[in-house]
Amino acid sequence: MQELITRAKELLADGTVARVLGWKAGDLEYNPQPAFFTNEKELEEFVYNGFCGANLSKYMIEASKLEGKTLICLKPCDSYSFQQLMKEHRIDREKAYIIGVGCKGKLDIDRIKANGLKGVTGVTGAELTDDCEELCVTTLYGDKKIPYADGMLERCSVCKGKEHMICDEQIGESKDTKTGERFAKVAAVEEMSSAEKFAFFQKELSKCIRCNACRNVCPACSCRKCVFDSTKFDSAQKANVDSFEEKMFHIIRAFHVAGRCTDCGECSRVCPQGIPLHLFNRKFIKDINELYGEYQAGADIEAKAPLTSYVFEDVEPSVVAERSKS
Amino acid sequence: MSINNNSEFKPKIVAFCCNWCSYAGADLAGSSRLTYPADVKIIRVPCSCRVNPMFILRAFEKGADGVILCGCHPGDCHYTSGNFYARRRMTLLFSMLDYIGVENGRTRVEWVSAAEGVKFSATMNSFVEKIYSLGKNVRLEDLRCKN
Amino acid sequence: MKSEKKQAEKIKEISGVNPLKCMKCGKCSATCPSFAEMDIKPHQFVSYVQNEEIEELTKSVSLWKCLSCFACVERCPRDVKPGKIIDAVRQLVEREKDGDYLSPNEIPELLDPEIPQQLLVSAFRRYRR
Amino acid sequence: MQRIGVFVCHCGSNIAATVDVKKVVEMAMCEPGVVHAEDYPYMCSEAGQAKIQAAIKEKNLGGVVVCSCSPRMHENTFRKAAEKAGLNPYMVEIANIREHCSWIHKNMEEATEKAVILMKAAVAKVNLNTPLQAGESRVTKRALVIGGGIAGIQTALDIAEAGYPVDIVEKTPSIGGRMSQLDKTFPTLDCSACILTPKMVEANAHPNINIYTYSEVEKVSGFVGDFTVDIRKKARSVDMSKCTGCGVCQEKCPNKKTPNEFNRGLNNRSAIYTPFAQAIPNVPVIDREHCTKFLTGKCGICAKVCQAGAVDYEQQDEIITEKYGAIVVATGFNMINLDKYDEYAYSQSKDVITSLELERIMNAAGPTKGHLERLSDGKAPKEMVFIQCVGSRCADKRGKSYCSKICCMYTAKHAMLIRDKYPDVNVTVFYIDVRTPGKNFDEFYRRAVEEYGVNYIKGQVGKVIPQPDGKLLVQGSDLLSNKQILKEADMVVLAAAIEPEPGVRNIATMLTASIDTNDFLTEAHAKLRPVESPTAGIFLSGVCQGPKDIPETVSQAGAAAVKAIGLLAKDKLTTNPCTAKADELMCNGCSQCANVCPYGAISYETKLINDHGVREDRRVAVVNSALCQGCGACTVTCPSGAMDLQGFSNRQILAEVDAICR
Repeated sequence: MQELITRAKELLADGTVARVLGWKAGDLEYNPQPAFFTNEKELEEFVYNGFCGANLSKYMIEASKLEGKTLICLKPCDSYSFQQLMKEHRIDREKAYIIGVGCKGKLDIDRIKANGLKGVTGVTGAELTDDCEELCVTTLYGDKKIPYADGMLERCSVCKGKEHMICDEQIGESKDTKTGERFAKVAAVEEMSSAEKFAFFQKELSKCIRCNACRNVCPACSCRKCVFDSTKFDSAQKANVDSFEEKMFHIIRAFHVAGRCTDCGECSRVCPQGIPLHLFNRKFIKDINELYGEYQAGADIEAKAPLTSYVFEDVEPSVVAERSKS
Repeated sequence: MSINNNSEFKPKIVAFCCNWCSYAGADLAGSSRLTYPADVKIIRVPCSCRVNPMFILRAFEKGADGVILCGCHPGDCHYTSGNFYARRRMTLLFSMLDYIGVENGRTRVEWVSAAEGVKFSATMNSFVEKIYSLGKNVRLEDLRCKN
Repeated sequence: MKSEKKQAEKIKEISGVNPLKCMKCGKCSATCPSFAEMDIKPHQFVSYVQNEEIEELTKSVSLWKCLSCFACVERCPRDVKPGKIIDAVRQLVEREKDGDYLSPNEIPELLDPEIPQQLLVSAFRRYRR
Repeated sequence: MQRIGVFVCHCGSNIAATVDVKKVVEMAMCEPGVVHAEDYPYMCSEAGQAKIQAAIKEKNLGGVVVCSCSPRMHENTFRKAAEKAGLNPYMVEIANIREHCSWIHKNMEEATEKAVILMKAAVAKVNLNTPLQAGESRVTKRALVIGGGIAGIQTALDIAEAGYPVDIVEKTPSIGGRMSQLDKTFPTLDCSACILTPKMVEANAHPNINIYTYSEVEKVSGFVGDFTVDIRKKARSVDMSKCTGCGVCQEKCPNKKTPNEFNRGLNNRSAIYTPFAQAIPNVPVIDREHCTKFLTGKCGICAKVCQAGAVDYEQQDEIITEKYGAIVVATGFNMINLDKYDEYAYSQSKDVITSLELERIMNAAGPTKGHLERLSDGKAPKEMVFIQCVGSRCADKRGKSYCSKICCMYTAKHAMLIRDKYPDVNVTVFYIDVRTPGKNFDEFYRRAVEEYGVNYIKGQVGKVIPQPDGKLLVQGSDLLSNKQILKEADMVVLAAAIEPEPGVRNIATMLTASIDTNDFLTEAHAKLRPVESPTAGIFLSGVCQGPKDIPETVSQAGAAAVKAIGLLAKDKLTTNPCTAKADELMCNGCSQCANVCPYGAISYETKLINDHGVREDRRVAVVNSALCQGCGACTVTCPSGAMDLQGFSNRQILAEVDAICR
């Protein structure tokens, strides 16, 4: 972390960048938040540790409009989102100085607590300089050690790899933390009967309070004005008039980001109700991979997106019924 | 109270038809007097690619029991490529609807040319039959009424 | 007369043939190896069923002259399948003979040189699946 | 909310017999916004239109809904009527209660209920309509004719005579098409070449006609009035400007083993060749697949003997890009492949031939120099059998469901010509029906029977069995005498079904012109617009639209030319105002819409946008309304809904959905 701060100070001092986009401590130790830093003094608040899951790419949209360059810290998985936004002309590459920061997996306080821990007051072992093999959790009832992997975000267990897709320089080591199969849960839902699927999603989605956190954090959901806030589809409302609408909201949100979603997992990370929203996005990614060929949004800026291209031999929509029969 | 419970199921079916092929195919079915149930109501769109998933979900939200999209055969699109995009979009959307537990028989895409009045009528007959066999769109209706 | 109508329906049902599809080209008769021995020719069978004149058909010797070679079925340009009609009439006649019905497994034991060969052939065709 | 008028048409009894029109009127009055509703027996009539116009003026209507036939029939009629009354024509919507309702439903209650719902949907839509202004686009005053047979030649000549430049693209090395392969033509027995060649020469010499032979259309973009076409001029390997057409190269070419396509493969030709003597242009082509020089690198004799120095082995394919206002398709036909009809022994015996092969045999320039002889042993036949409807009128997958139309007449012609030239040859025709509608056609067929003694037998042939002695045993039936017939023949001629030239599928795709299940191009209206494709600016000439004989083809070719001339005569076309439009305030500038636009109509500009007081430079999509054709692909790709389609806006379609599901 110190190396990162030192480098940021250097770049600010020599005028390469006008500001730094990073993280600072939040209200709780394990809840750092994205922040802009414009001088050395502000940078004292800069943090980067295992809890810095937030993907900063989306902030670059606003930063692109500001005078001068912005130093942006991107983890390997964030760099996909950054490239995808570049592809969509939403951010200006020239306005960014990218430091690819190391990542050994990011933590989720709820996952840590799920190890049977109550009254958590602090967590150590999550600094970038650490091996990130083991966490020491201090609680009101004493300290406890748990494997690092047991406290990781779901998305880190299906890590896309330790390579940055784009950066100007790299600071810190990264680690591929993949332990699970990315589409395992999607496949499990697909295996369910129609009624079971319905029950599963009804249960999950009934928790939705339409706080829009998923939409606000999503780098792909970056429309100036969301359709759900506009009069174009008579769909502007905050609270759901009827419970069909939350289904509609999440399906349409997933559809709008289909082929553009990099599977960064921010939606699930920020959902206050713990809805596994990534299951929608991943379903589309899985279908796209199976039906139209492997595609990773943000990996290749030149690649044709699956929903804005086609081949004559594409499968017919009836494939849906055929697959669910088999 | 329960008198209406025995009333016959009258499905609401929305058919989006592209102006150049399927709408003309439906016209041909009409001028050839090829019948299909009156439950089907057609909405004219310029091309199958004009159909936004929002329209389909909105139909279900408002109580439709089935939604069918008809366009030109792949390769014959009046706008060259519209139906290719529609094909990918609808495949993904239908897959998603199936994934969240909406019976996949309630959505369908068929390619009907301007010369295929017979196919149009046959398609509508078979789709309506399917909707009758699935019955009322209870899953979505349950949600609608819950408030 | 009414029963003939019923019989015609039955023949259509058994054979799966729609006689209205016939365009009266006569290719069935042209192709028939037993043509000479038949009193009612294959193409006429279609017309008889269409006109519901089943009585004459049931008495026709053609029923027992048809080899069930199905050349007519194979070559019919309109997919009418006259051979299947003949087969259906034959079944109709057999069924009305107060028939005991046989399962295919019983046939080998009951084989008798007196049984018309055509009947066996058509029975085998029907039961082969 | 608009002030809306609803007009319900009885269409005589077409609608009124199944739909309670009074009930529709009554229900219309209950709809929000509807201030006027009435019914009338024929809304499309002068009087009906006058009623609409009167109501627009008297009730100050802002929107009109006509419940009538398909908008494809009368949308324009009613729009024009409304315009005359001072209403923007795009404030008119049609509820299709005839084709989509009264004609398909029998139960009055059910049909009325549906008609009311369709009316409600149209009212809901028109409530959200906005006045639109049609734009204008330029017309390129040049026509393209695809196919250089009699249909293409005639169309090109007619367009050229009207003063417009025309290009003909022909796939083979010469224009002339199928007609050039025919010997004589019915019903007057003119020599085909004698009447075709002058037309070919005229087309070649016409200052307004430019002919691309040995060329194919490769790419088509644009739209009515402004098509851009890429034409691939295949390498001829002979310089057209130098060749004198002396023919020495063909004589000297040592490789003469290539099947001669013009003679249906009945004899061979050289690798450098002109298809036939009267070919236009009279410039040979090197068939690179069969030329020794191209296959092995050794030879080069043609270049050595060519005194003009025209042979050029290095010649490359050339792509010519040209703009056209109208395109006429005249791609013609071919005979079906007879492999699946093995009962007629076509592949087993050289003496079982198709009618087109007989044309070549009868022709003086053909493989037998015009002598009727068996191809197996060169002997003169004594017994000839003609079999009709081979592959035509077939319900099974082997053949075609349609009647090929020309076979009855050409078979009568063949029979007559043979009996005339070789009175000792017996001719038997096995037929299912003899179809001879046409001027002097039945008389022609009767002459074949009565004057020339051709033996017509009603009954299809079941089988042709080649005999060891070379004879052909024909097994047929005579349905009238109820006999099976076994006939020994020396030659059997099959009237094989005709089918559209296989390349037409590809061309139709490029032109976005629709084709039917048999690959014939679909006309815009089966009765009233038979030479136009539903795709604007595309016209149909000849057999590509359906089976036709020569007189019909020529008259349709003229009709297609007139339609094309009618288009080319206009300086400007009014364009469809239902184009896409981006809301600058909402546009993300993400480029997704441009990626799906088939017309390249969307570009991006950086504009100073005032978004509720925030002024900033933004990259926003801009639609070129002259290029946009209004498909709406962009509207669905746009995640924010910034892109919308005028006339079919998101809110309009949702309003229809809501009305239907209400």
